[in-house]
Amino acid sequence: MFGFGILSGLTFLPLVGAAFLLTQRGEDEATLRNIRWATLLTTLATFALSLYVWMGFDPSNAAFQFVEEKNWFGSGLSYKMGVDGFSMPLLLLTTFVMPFAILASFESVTKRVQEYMIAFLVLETLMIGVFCALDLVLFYLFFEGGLIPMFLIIGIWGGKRRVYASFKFFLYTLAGSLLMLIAILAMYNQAHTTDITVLLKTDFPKEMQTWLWLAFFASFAVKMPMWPVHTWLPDAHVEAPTAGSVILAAILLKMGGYGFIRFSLPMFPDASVSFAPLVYAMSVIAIVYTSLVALVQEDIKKLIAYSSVAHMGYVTMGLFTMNAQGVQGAMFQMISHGFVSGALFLCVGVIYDRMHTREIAAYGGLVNRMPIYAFVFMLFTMANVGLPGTTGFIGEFLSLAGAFKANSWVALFATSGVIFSAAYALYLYRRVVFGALEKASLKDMVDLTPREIAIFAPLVLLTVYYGVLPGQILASTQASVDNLIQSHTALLDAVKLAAAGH
Amino acid sequence: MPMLLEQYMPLVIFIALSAIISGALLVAPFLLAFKAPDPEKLSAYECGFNPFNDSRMKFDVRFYLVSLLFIVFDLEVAFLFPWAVAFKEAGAFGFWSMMVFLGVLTVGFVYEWRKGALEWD
Amino acid sequence: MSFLAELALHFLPEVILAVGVMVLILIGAWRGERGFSLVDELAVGVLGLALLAIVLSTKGGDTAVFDGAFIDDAFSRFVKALTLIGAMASILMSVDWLQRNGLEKFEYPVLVILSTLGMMLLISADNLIALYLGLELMSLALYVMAAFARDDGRASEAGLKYFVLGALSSGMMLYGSSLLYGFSGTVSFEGIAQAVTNSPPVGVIFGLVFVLAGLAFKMSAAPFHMWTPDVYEGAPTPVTAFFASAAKMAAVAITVRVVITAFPAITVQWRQIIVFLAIASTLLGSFAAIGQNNIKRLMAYSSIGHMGFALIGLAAGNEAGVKGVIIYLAVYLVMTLGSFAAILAMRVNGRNVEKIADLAGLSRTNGVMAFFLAMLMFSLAGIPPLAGFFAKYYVLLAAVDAGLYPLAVIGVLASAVAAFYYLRVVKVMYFDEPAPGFDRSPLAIRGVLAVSTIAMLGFWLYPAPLMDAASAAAKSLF
Amino acid sequence: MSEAWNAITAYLAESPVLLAIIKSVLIAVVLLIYVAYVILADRKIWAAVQLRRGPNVVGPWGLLQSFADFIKFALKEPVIPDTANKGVFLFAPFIMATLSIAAWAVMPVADGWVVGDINVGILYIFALSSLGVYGVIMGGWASNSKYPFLSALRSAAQMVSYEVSIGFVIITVLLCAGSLNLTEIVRAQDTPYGMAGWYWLRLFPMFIIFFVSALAETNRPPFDLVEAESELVAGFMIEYSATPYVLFMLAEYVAICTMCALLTILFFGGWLPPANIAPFTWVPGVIWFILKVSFFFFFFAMVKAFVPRYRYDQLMRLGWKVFLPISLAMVIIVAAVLQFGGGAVAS
Amino acid sequence: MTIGLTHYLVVAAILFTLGVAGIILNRKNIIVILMSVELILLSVNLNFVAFSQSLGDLVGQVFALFVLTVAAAEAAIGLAILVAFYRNRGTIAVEDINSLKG
Repeated sequence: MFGFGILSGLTFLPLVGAAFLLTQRGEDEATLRNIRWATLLTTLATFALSLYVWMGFDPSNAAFQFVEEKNWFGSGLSYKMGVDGFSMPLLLLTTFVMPFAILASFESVTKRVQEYMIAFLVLETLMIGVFCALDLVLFYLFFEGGLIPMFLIIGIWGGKRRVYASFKFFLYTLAGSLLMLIAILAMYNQAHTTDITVLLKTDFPKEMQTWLWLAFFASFAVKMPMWPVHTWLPDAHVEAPTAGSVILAAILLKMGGYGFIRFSLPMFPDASVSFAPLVYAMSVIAIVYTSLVALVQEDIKKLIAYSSVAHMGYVTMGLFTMNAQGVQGAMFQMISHGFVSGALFLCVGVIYDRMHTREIAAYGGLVNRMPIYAFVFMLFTMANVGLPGTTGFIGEFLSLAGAFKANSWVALFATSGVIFSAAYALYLYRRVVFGALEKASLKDMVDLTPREIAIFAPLVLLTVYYGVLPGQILASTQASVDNLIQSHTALLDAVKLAAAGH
Repeated sequence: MPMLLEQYMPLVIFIALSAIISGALLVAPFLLAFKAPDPEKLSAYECGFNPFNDSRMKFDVRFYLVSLLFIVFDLEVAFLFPWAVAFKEAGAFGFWSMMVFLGVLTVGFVYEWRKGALEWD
Repeated sequence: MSFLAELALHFLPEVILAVGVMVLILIGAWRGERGFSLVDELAVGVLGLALLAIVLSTKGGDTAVFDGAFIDDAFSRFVKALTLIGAMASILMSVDWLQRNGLEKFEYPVLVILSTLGMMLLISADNLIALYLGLELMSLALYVMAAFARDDGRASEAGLKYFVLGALSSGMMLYGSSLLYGFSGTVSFEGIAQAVTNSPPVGVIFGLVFVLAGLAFKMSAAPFHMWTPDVYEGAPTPVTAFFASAAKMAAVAITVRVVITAFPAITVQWRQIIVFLAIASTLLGSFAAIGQNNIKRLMAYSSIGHMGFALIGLAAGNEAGVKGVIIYLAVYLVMTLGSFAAILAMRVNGRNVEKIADLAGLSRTNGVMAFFLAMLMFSLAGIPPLAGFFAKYYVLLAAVDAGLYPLAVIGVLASAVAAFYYLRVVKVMYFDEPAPGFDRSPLAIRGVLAVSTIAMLGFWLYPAPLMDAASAAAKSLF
Repeated sequence: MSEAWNAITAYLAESPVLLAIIKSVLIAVVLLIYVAYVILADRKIWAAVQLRRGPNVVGPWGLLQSFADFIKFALKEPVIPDTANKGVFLFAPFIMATLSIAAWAVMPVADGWVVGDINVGILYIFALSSLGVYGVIMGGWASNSKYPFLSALRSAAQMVSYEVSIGFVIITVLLCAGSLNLTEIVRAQDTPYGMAGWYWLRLFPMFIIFFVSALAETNRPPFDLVEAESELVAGFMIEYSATPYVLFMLAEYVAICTMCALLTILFFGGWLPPANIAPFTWVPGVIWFILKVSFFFFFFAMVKAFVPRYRYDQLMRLGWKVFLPISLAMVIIVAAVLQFGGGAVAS
Repeated sequence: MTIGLTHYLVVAAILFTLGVAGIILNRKNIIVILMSVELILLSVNLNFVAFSQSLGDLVGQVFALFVLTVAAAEAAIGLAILVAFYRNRGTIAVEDINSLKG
């Protein structure tokens, strides 16, 4: 239709659903049900379409696939979409997590349902767009545009300090991204295009790379989030509604990692090499420091939020090792974290819906009343820790392996992070689930409803499945990673050669 | 410029002369006349009463209006002067330009008239 | 006859406005107080006719008429079209407001047209005399409009303030003009461009500084902005809308024309001034607005910031920069009109309110309006994919192209700060507990709000016509 | 004798300053003496109309009356009210008298007989007469008394109102004459038709308007609202006495003379004889000039004697709603006739 | 002593400065501000006429004429606004222009 490809269809499909929601009027129960189901169906349809895309995707090809291009703003700016091994898994993750997020809000969100659902659908469009965009400005458009619905989601449906959290979220990310905008403009001036495929082949002068890298870093590091600009994340997570936290943890954070792997590493290789120590340092601090911080949290969500920061530390560390294991591991860790942290937030959501508190101290002994819940929660806690047999293990292991190759000190400190994470995760689990069921308020807790089981079942399955058989994911990213590493090594060799020649 | 100044020099002299005449007249009684001031004599005239209030009082806003109208019309006249002098040289273009100008002026005048700006009571 | 033909071709929009306004005055004078709605409707018609005349003449090249005092080029046509749209929208929006506040005088549309005529002359001015006359025709009408609510103390104070500072700025601009004339021997921009080489006499530099200072006043760039918040707040809201929309177009356009066409040789010198103005404006626009409670004042500071952004594009001094400025103006116009439509719609129980707090919980009392206004705020903040982002994108692109990295960085950081107060408006509307709902606003206001918001939201869908027109307009200046 | 004369003229030609001084003194002295008799004539004419005899004691037929009055005033005590603003109070009559006398610097009393033959003579006079308003306002304000203040306002409003029509009238004359120089304006009226070629006939409505406006501009009856005894006692100069008062009166009468002279120059051919035939051409131009001025002054005086005083609203109405539209229309008509009527009417 | 262009320019510059200072420093009366504005415009006119004469170019004088006209219109409007302000506030002191504040 109009010469647009399937990726455009995928991207804007949620918007069609949103447009349908706009036509719904009224606050009665039937309308609300319509709205909920329509949203769910839209996200499911999107997921189905993305599966269809995946089937057509050739994992052995490192080039961009399903490319479509349209003249858009005249010179320089064009509408260009496409996916490769880096974006495809993240794209799938997005479409996969969305239905859970929607399903999770079926009962927990009761006010302004229509607007809520529209915001989520718009957000989905923007997130898919981020992973599909092959034009820098287009990417920026989707990347930044996501702020608007997320701001509203946190601000309207969030907790007590939602206003503070939403502002902090918005302004932190905005300030970072604006510097990236300047860098994009500078790149346009250098290359006279914002086409990512062309920019990937453009050699930017070394001096310039440094600045460009820093500017991009400012944006992605905030988004990621890396220590010390992570402070918005706990606030945003804590205050956001469950589904918001899920999306935030599962997908929005990945945009930062995706940005690093899509732009920083291949486009500014020299700068990436010279800044790698900085990234290592920040990653290690993130892993160790935020794990320690997580240990003393009183709020379940906040604890998980800090653990996200720590896990993202593995991702950045893995990416900047610039070897196959590291990058693969980082990619896998992102996917895994998408499942695991999303699921953990859903777990929190389950008990929050029942108790309306996230204080760890308010719980205890849940296992007595909610055995299924206890099992699910345990599984994801283990995955979060990185227990073998879950996805978490694969990701952490690979990135640590890569780190050992690159810098063993880094790996050493990062490994200690694994221990800390086990500590805080198990400590949390023990306090919430085990122990005697003493608190009177917990007496009437009911176990997971069928709807909730429906939500968790696929997640449990996938976490275990990919934890045991990670090949499918690794294969799909393999070609792209190899391509990246190859060009990187070639470039580094050339640099070394030139240095030797002098 | 010097020529110009020369042309205006007689004017300066004449103005100076008239200033001297007026000045001389002005100071004459201060030098010549017998003075015997007293409070009654020096009070402002108010039909024999002492003034009730300050004489710099509010006055009718229409005086303002007249002065505003004057400024506007006087300026139009200032535009007409050069045109009138150069009327023969300006030709048809000059004529029509000024007719447009006067047309606009007339519209403004009609507006003022209709709005009652020219009524005194 | 050839003169008349030339006039008809290139001066037609202005003639339409001039003749139209004369007729309207007479109609109004004859019908008295009852003539308001008739004159108002006719005024929109006259502006529309002029807009039509411009749109139909877009194919023409650059032609100077009146001995080079007036130039008709793509640039002027583009900005004039914007100005006319702004004027039309602000008249449309004003009807209801004026009637409710007992200001239904036919002079209002007449003044709008007169001022618009001044703006159009200003935009097309190609020498200093035409510049001055256009500027004054515009400003004189604006002074009166600011004080249009005669019985409102705040309005007359706003008018007085605007007048005093406006007169001062005209004086400064004139003084600069006189120096430029004296040291270059001509008043025409082309003549000045020829006379001024890259090592100009100090008199020219002085003149340039004074002229730019005067123009900065008119477009309310810091540090010549001090009138803006007070006048925006005090003046009747429809008037403020007109100030913020149409008047800015003309002021920025003439600034662009002056520096680009008259001083190409000393770009380095004037760039310093423009850069200073841009930095000061963006920073001031961002920081000073944070503490505001009155939405009109907020918009005033916002406009200062936006003018700073437009100047960032001008500072580049190249074609891309001018294109950026033009796009910025177009987008800014629509955003401003939309925002003021929303402000005009802020009426509780027949009483106008203008505190930000009055918007509280609007999303629940009037979801559509809240959504529109929120989108406008995001657009003003420059969040993609709304049009405000593209406006910023193009000026920043030009600035980066010209190597003005520090300026671009300051600009974006300021806009991040500015985002805070735009967000605050959204926050009040969406997160706070509802205040009393607004009365139903008239169709014109809802229409302007809806059209402008949809234009901002959907800008990225089909930007090509605007881009092409802006490119052509920018090209015509070089 | 003629040698000495030649020597003097040669010397004067080389010293323009001295020449200008001599000319200025001459004009000023003649003007002042003329004004003295104009005042006397004014009183005499008024008296005659009212079947009185007027001043007839000082000198034969009262001819020295004005001088006697002047000496009396000069010896009077100058009273300055306590509450007045003294500087401005004294400055007002001074500036008024100075300005009104100064207007005569460009007045050509005969061909070439002029102190300063500048090319914008009419503008100069126009400017000075506009400045006269300042004297009125300052005098009225500085007195710090209600009557002067009110009458100063009235007077100022009246003067500016009529100045507008005067301006338009002058424009029509300029259209015909094509110069701002008063001498040139007179020369432009020098046609073979004599008196019939002067502008009063061609621009008759404007001539009338100018005459009436001149009455109003100089606060003469019937437009002497300022001094309306029944309302404002004596106008803005109530608080004045001695020579400050004299200066106001002097300024007023000099202004009247100026107006008469302007009427003469603009509409009545200045120094030109009424017909270009023998007996008339023998008489020197300056005599014609003085005669014409006196003729117009006679009208001024007669109007004062005959016409009842206008009400203030009538006065403003006449100026704004009658004279202004007529003169505006006349400007257009005259221009159109000159443009399309070709040379036939113009010259 | 011959009076040249520089003298005119200096006088104009002084007048201009006085005018600006009058506006900025004046703390008493708005009428004074209006007068200062006129002073500025006069200085500009002086500049124009002086330049026009020294360049032998009439355009400057034309400009001066326009300035005069506009100055008059400006004064008229300024006075009108001032009157409106006075009617509302009963004062024309500069320090009383203070009802609008951020």
